Amino acid sequence: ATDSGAAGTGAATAAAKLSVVFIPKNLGNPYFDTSDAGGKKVVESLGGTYSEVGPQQASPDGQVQYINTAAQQRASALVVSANDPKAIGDALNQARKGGTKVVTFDSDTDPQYRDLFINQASPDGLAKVEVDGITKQIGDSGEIAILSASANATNQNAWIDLMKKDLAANHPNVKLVDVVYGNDDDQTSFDKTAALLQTHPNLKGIISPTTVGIAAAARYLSTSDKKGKVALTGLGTPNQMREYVKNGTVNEFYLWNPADLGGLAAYAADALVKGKITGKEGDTFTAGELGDFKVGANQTVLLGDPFAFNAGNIDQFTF
Amino acid sequence: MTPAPTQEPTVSVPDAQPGIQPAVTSETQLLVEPSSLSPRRRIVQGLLRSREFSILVVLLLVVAAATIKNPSFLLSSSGWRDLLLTPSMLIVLAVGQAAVIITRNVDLSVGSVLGLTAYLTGRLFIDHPGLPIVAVFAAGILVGGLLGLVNGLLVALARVPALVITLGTLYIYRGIVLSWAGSSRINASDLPPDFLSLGTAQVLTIPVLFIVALAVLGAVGYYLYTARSGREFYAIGSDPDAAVLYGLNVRRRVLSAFVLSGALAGLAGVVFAARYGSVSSDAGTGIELQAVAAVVIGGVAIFGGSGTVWGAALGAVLLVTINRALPMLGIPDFWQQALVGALILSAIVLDRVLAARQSRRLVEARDLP
Amino acid sequence: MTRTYAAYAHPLWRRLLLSREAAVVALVIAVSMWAYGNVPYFGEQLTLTYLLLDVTPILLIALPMTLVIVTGEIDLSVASVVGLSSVLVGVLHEGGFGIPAAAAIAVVVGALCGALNGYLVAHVGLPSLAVTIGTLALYRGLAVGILGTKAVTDFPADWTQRASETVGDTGIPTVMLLFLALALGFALLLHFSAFGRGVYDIGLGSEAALFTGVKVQRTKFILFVLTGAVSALAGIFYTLRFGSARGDNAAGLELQVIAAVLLGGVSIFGGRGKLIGVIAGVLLIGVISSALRLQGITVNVINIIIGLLLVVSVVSTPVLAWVSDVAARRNRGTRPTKTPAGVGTP
Amino acid sequence: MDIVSPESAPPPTLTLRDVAKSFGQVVALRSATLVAHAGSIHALVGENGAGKSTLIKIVAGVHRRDAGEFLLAGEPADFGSTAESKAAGVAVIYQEPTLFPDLSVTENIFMGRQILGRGRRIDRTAMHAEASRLFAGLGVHIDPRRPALGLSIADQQIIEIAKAISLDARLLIMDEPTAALSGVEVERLFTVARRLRDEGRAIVFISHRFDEVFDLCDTVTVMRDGEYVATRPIAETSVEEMVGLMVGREVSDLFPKTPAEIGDPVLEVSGLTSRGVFHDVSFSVRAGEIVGLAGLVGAGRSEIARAVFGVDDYEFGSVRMKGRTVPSHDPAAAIRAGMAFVPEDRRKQGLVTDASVTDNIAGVIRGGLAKFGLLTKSMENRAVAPWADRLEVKTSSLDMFAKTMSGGNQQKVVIAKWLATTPTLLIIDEPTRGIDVGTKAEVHRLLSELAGQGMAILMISSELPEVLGMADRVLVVCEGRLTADLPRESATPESVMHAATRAREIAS
Ligand SMILES: Nc1ncnc2c1ncn2[C@@H]1O[C@H](COP(=O)(O)OP(=O)(O)OP(=O)(O)O)[C@@H](O)[C@H]1O
Ligand SMILES: Nc1ncnc2c1ncn2[C@@H]1O[C@H](COP(=O)(O)OP(=O)(O)OP(=O)(O)O)[C@@H](O)[C@H]1O
Ligand SMILES: [Mg+2]
Ligand SMILES: [Mg+2]
Repeated sequence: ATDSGAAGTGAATAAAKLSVVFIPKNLGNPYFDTSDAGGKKVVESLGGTYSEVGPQQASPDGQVQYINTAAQQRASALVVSANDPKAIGDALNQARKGGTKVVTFDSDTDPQYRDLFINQASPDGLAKVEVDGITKQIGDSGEIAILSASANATNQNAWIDLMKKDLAANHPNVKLVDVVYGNDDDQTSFDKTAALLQTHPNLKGIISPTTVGIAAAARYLSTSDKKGKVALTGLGTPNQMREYVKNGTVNEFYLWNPADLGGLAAYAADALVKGKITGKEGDTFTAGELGDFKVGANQTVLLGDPFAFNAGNIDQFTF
Repeated sequence: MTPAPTQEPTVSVPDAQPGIQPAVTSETQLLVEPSSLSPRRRIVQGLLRSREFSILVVLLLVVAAATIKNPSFLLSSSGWRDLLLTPSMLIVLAVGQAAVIITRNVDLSVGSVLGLTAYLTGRLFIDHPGLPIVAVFAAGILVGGLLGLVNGLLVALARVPALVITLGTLYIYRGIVLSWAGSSRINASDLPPDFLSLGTAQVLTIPVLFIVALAVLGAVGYYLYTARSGREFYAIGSDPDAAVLYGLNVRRRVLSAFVLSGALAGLAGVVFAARYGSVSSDAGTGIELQAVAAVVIGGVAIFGGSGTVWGAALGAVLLVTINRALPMLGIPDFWQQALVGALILSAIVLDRVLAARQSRRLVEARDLP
Repeated sequence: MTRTYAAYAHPLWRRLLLSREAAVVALVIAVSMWAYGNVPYFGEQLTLTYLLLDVTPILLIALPMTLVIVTGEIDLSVASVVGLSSVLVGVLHEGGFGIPAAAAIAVVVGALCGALNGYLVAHVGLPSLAVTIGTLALYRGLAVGILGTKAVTDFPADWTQRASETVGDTGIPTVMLLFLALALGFALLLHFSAFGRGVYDIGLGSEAALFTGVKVQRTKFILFVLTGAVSALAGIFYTLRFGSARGDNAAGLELQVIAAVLLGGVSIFGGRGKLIGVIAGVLLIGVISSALRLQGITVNVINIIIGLLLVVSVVSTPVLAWVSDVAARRNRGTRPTKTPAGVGTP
Repeated sequence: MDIVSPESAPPPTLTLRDVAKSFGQVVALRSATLVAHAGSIHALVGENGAGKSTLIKIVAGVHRRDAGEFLLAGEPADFGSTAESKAAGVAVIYQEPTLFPDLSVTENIFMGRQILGRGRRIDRTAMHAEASRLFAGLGVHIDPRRPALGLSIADQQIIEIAKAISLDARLLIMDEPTAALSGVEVERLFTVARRLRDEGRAIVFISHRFDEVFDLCDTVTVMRDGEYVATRPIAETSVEEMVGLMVGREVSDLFPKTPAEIGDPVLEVSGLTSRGVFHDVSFSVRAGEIVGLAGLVGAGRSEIARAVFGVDDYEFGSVRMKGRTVPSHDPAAAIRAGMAFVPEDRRKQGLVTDASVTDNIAGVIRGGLAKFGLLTKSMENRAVAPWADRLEVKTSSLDMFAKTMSGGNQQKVVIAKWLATTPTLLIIDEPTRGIDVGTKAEVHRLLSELAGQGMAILMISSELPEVLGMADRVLVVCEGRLTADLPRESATPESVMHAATRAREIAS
C-alpha cells in the first residue's frame, strides 16, 4: 500500500488483530460515555484495540470525517450511532468496501449501509413504556409535550411516531400539544423546556426520550413553580437523574443498560470480524455474560426490554 | 483608575475682556447657538430621543404582546422570574463586549472563555469540595480576566486587528476546554446545592443572577460615564489617531477593555454553570455573535466612539425576550433566528438613517441665515 | 534627456521566495512531507481524496472571500448561505425539481443573499461586520425555518456519488475540476484585470480609489454577490456529498474560511494578499487536520493549532516590520525609537 | 541672532538646535534651529513643506527627532508622547484640527483632564461652564454640549485654540491657527495671545500671512527646506527680506507664467449648490486658461472642485464639459468627459501610498491597457514609464511604494497619473502644498506649459503668490460663495484678501 513504515505495520495488524472504533453521536454525552465504556471492556477482554472518536456537535458531516479516517486505518469494525439515516451512508459503505465491518447501535442508518444494528429495545416497546408512564402519572387525560434531541435523529423520530399512534389509539383524552428539539444541548434543551411550560400553561406532562433532554428538563422543572405539577419521564441515566428523582421532580424514567448495549455491539462486531456471523437473519452468537442473541428482521439484534428507574432502585445504579 | 496628577494642569480661563463681551455679534450667528432649553427639558428630550429609550419601548411592546396572548409570560411567578433570569448571562457578556467595541475593537473569544470558566467552575467544585462559592466566582472572573489580558496584549502591543486575534483565541481557548474536559461533563449532582440554588434564588422576586448582572452593568456604566479613563474609551474609539495626538494612553485603555470583557465572560461562565447545572465542553459555543448582536442592537456603533452599555444590556434583554416570546405569539421556534437577524439589520439601518439626519442638521446649521 | 526605469527593485526569485505566500506554501509542503513519513496511512491516495473533499467547501468560499477581504470588508454570512442553499436544494428536490434545476435556483438565491449584503455595505454604507452578523442570523434562520424539523436525505444516488467520485484513479475528487475552474477565474479577475487592481486600490485607500474613478460601490457589490453565489455552490456540494439537506449544515464554517484566508496572508485591513497564499492556507489547515485525525487526535488539538497559526501569522507581520525598522535606523546611524530620553547628539 | 549667556538671563523657554528628522526617504528636517523666550511671541515662517509642522510636532512629542538638541527651559527634553509634552507645560495647536467627532465640544476640550467633582466624578456642569467661559474669552458662541461632528473648519480651529489656552502652558505653539479664521476672530485670538505673552509665557506662531506676523510677533525665524535660515527681530526686518529668505531667490522666476492664447470654454459650471458647503457657484474655464481659485482654508474651494469632478454630489446646478452636461456624482463619467483632478490631500486622496509607482500612475488608464480583458504588470510598466520620465519622477524602480517618496515626487506621480489620461481640463488643488522650492518651480513651469498646449486649468491654492503668479483669472471663494472674479491685472493681494473675507466683514 504505502512505503511509510508505520502504515505497513498498521495494515499488517489490522488483518490479525481485532480493532474496534466507536463513533457516538457526539462526544461529551454521558449516555455514550457509559455505552462505549461497556464496549471498551468487551473489546479489550477479547484482546482487541478499542478507540472512541467523534464530533463535538451531533451532526452527520462531523461523523463522516471520523468514519473515513477509521476506514483508512483499516479498523476491523466500526460501531456507530447515526446522526442521520442516510447522510453517513456513503462513508460507511466506503469503509465496508475496505473490509471494515459496520455495526450501528442506539440510532440506526438505513439497512443497506451497515452489517448489523444493535437495538437497545424494540421501538414500540420503548414508545409504550414512556407513554404508559406519563399517562399513568397524569391520570390519562390532559396536555403533554415531547422534548426530543435533534430533529433528524432516526431513533427519536421513530419513537415519536409510535408514541403518537399509541396515544391516538389508547389514550383519547391525552393531547400531544407540541414537539420541541433540544439538540442534545444542555442550554437549548433547558430553554426549550422553559418555553414549553410558558407556551402551554395547562401542560401536565413531558416525555423526553433523550438523556440530555430529560436531565435539562428536570433541572428546569425542579426550579420552577411547575415542579410536581408537571410530570416528566423519558430516557435518562441514573447519575444525571438521581438528584431529580430524590427531590420528587421525576418519579420514574426508563433506560436499558447502556453499558450492556455497548458490550453487545462489541461482541457483535467481533462475531462479524471473526466471520462467526454474516449478519443475515437467523444468525446467532454468544455475547459473554449477556447471553446468546439471534439476528432478527433486517439485520437487527434486540438487547431487551427497557428498565424502569425510580426512587426505590436508583441508588443501585451508578452510570 | 485615574491619570497621574502631573497630567492634570489646572484650567485657567482668561476672563472676558470688556471689549469683547460674548454678545451675539452677527458673525457668531454663523456658529451654533448654545441650546436655549432649560436643563430639565434638555435631559427629558435627550432621554426621549435616545436609542436606549426606543429599545425599551420595543421591549415593552414585545412583553405586552406575549403577555396578552398568554398572561403567564409575565404574570406567573416563574414567568416573571425567567423574564429577568434568562437574559442575565447575555447582559454580562454584552456589557463587556460593548466596552471593547466602544474602543473600536471586538472580542470574538468570549464564547470560548465562557465555556472554559463554566467547566472550570464545575471542576473546582468536584476537585475541591467545600470551596466557598465566592472563591469560585473569583476564580472564574480571574481566569477570564487573564484570557482577556492575552487578547489585550496581542491587540494593543502588536497592533493587530482585534477581529483576527480574538478569532484565533476563540479557537485556542475552545481547544483548551475540549482537551481538558474531553468527553467528561459536569452534572447538576456534581455541584453543591446552594450553588445551584443561586441559579434561581430570588430577592423580593428579583433573581440573584439578574441582580449580579445589574451590578456589573451599573458599575461599568458608571465608570464609562463619570471616570476620566472611562471617557477615554470613547475618545479612542471615536478617532484613534487623534487620541494618540492628544496623548491619551491608548494601549492601556484598549488593554483594560479586553481584560474587562474577558473577566465578564469569566463571570458569565460561572453564571452559566449555576443556571444550567450541567456543563459540557462546548458550552457557550457561538454565543459571541449573540453578544455582538446585542451590542449592535443596543446602539453601540460597531466602529466605536458612541453608544452606552445601558443600550447594550437592553439589546441583550430584547434579543433573549424576543426568542422567548415568539413561541407564545405562535411563531414556530425555527423562525426565531431569522427574526433576530432582521432585528439586527433594522437596528443598524435605523442608526444610519438617524446619524445621516443629524449630521445633515449640523452641516446645514453652518449656513448663513 | 530620457530616463529609463527599472521595473523592479529586486530580482524575480527574491520577490517570489521572500513573499508571505511562499512561506505558507513551504509550510504546506513541509507538513505534508512530515506527515507522509510519520503518520500511518497518510501516504495513501485515500487520504488525498478525503482531505480534498473535506476542504472543498472552504476552498470554494475562500476564493470570493479573499477578494472581499482585500477590499477591506468581510462576509460572516457565508456559512448561513451554505445552509440556506442546502435546504433549498432539498426542498426543491422533494418538490419534484431535478437536481440541476434545484441547484440553479439555489445559486440564484445565494447571489440574492450576497446582493442584500452588498447593497447594505456598498450603497447604504453600513459596516460589513455588523451587516453580515445580521444576515448570518437571518439566512440561517430562513434555512432552519424552511425545513423545520426535517432533513431531506433521499437524493438520487448517482448525484451523491458524483459529489465524492474521483477523476480516474488519481484519487483527486472530480469536484476539484470545478474548483480549479473557479480558482482560475478568480485569479484572472484579481491578479490580471483592471477590476482586480481596483479591488486592491479600494483596500489600500478607498478614498484615493474614489478619486481615481474606481467604481468603489459597484465593485464591492459585485464581490458580495459573487460570494453569495459561490457559497451557494458550496452548499450544493455539501448537500450532495453528505446526501442530506439540513438547516444547520456547515454551521460555523464562516470562521474556518476567514481563518484560512488570513492564514494565507491576506490582510484584514485589506489591500494585501494573493489567492495562491489563500489556497495554501486552506490546504495547510486540511493537511494538519487529517494528519492529526489519522493519529487519533480529535478536534480540540486541531482547534488550538489553527488558532495559534492564525495569531502567529498576523502578529509576525508587525513584529518583523518593527525589527526591520529598527535595523534600518541602525544602518542610518540614528537612534531607534526605543532608546530612552536623552540629549540629542549634535 | 541672540546667544543667551547663562548669567545674563533665565534660559530660553524653548531651544532647538540642528534638529533633523526624516520619514523613510523623505527628509523633513535637515538642521532646524529655533529659540523662543518667555514673554515673547516668536514667528516661525517658511514655505509649505519647509518643515515647520514637523519641527513643532517634535516639540509636542508626536515625532522623535533623529538628531539635534532640544532643551525646555534649559533642561534636556525628549518627549515620547504628547502626554509628556503636555505634562511639561507645552500646549500645541496642530495645523489640522484633531477632534473626536462623537464627543461633545466640552469633552473635546477637557478630555483626559476633566474637572472632577465629588468622588472624582466628572463634573459636567462645571466643564460646560468653563467651556462657555473659554469661548466667551475668545468672543465666540459654540454650544458646549453639541458634538464636534459637523463643525466647520473655523469652529474646529477655535476649539483647538480654546483647548490649548485652557492648558495654561508655559509654551504655546500655534501652527497656522488663523488659516480658517475671519479678521474679527483673528483679532480676538491676538488679544488673548498678547495677554498670555504679558503673563510671561513663550508663544510660537506659525503663519503664511505676513501682515499677521508683523502685527503680532516680536521675533521671526525663517526656515527653508528643513533648514534654519535666519532669526530677526521683527522691528529690523521687512516683508521683502523675509520672502527673500524663505524662497532663497526672487519670487518672480518661481512663477514662470507664459501667456497662452485663450480658446473656447471647456468647463462651464452654473448654479452649483450643496447645502452647508457652497452656494450658487457659477464660472467657466477656457482652453489655455489658468483659473485660480483663492480663499481662506475652509472656504469651500475643495468642495467645489470635488463636486465638479463628481466625487461629492451636489443638490442644484449643472456641470458642462465642451457644452455637454456631465452626470453628477460620477468621477468615471467626469474622466471620460476629459477631466483630471489632482486633489488637495496627496496622501489620502491623490495616491494609494501603499501601492507602487506603476499602480498609481496606471490607476486611471489601466482599463484601456487590458487586452482581451487581461492586464499584466509588464503592460502597465511599459505604459507608465514614459509618463514617469516626462515628469522626471525620481525613483529607483517602478515598484517602489509611493509612501517612500518625497512630497514633491509624490505630487509628480499624481500629476503623471492624470496627464496619462490626456485630459482637456486639469483641476489641481493645492498643487505645491508641502513641496520643496525646486519642484515647486517645476510644477509651475509644467502648468503654464500645459496651458500653452491648450489645456484648461483650474488651480486651487491657499498661497496668494502662487495664485497671483500663475492665474490668468482669479476667482475668490468666501463662505462657499464666489465673491470676486478678478482678471490677472487687477488681482492684487489686497483685492483678493478683501474678497476672501468679504462675507464675514460685511456681516460684522
Ligand atoms: N508623516 C510624514 N511622513 C512622510 N513625510 C512627511 C510626514 N510629515 C511631513 N512630511 C514631509 O515633511 C516635509 C515637511 O512637512 P511639514 O508639514 O513640516 O511642512 P510645513 O512647513 O508644515 O508645511 P505647511 O506650511 O504646508 O504646513 C514635507 O515634505 C512633508 O511632505
Ligand atoms: N472635517 C470637516 N468637518 C466639517 N466640515 C468641514 C470639514 N472640512 C471642511 N469642512 C467644511 O467644508 C467646507 C470646505 O472645507 P475645505 O477645507 O475643503 O475648504 P477649502 O477652501 O478647500 O480649504 P483648503 O484650503 O483646505 O482647500 C467648509 O465649509 C468647511 O467648514
Ligand atoms: Mg504645517
Ligand atoms: Mg481645500
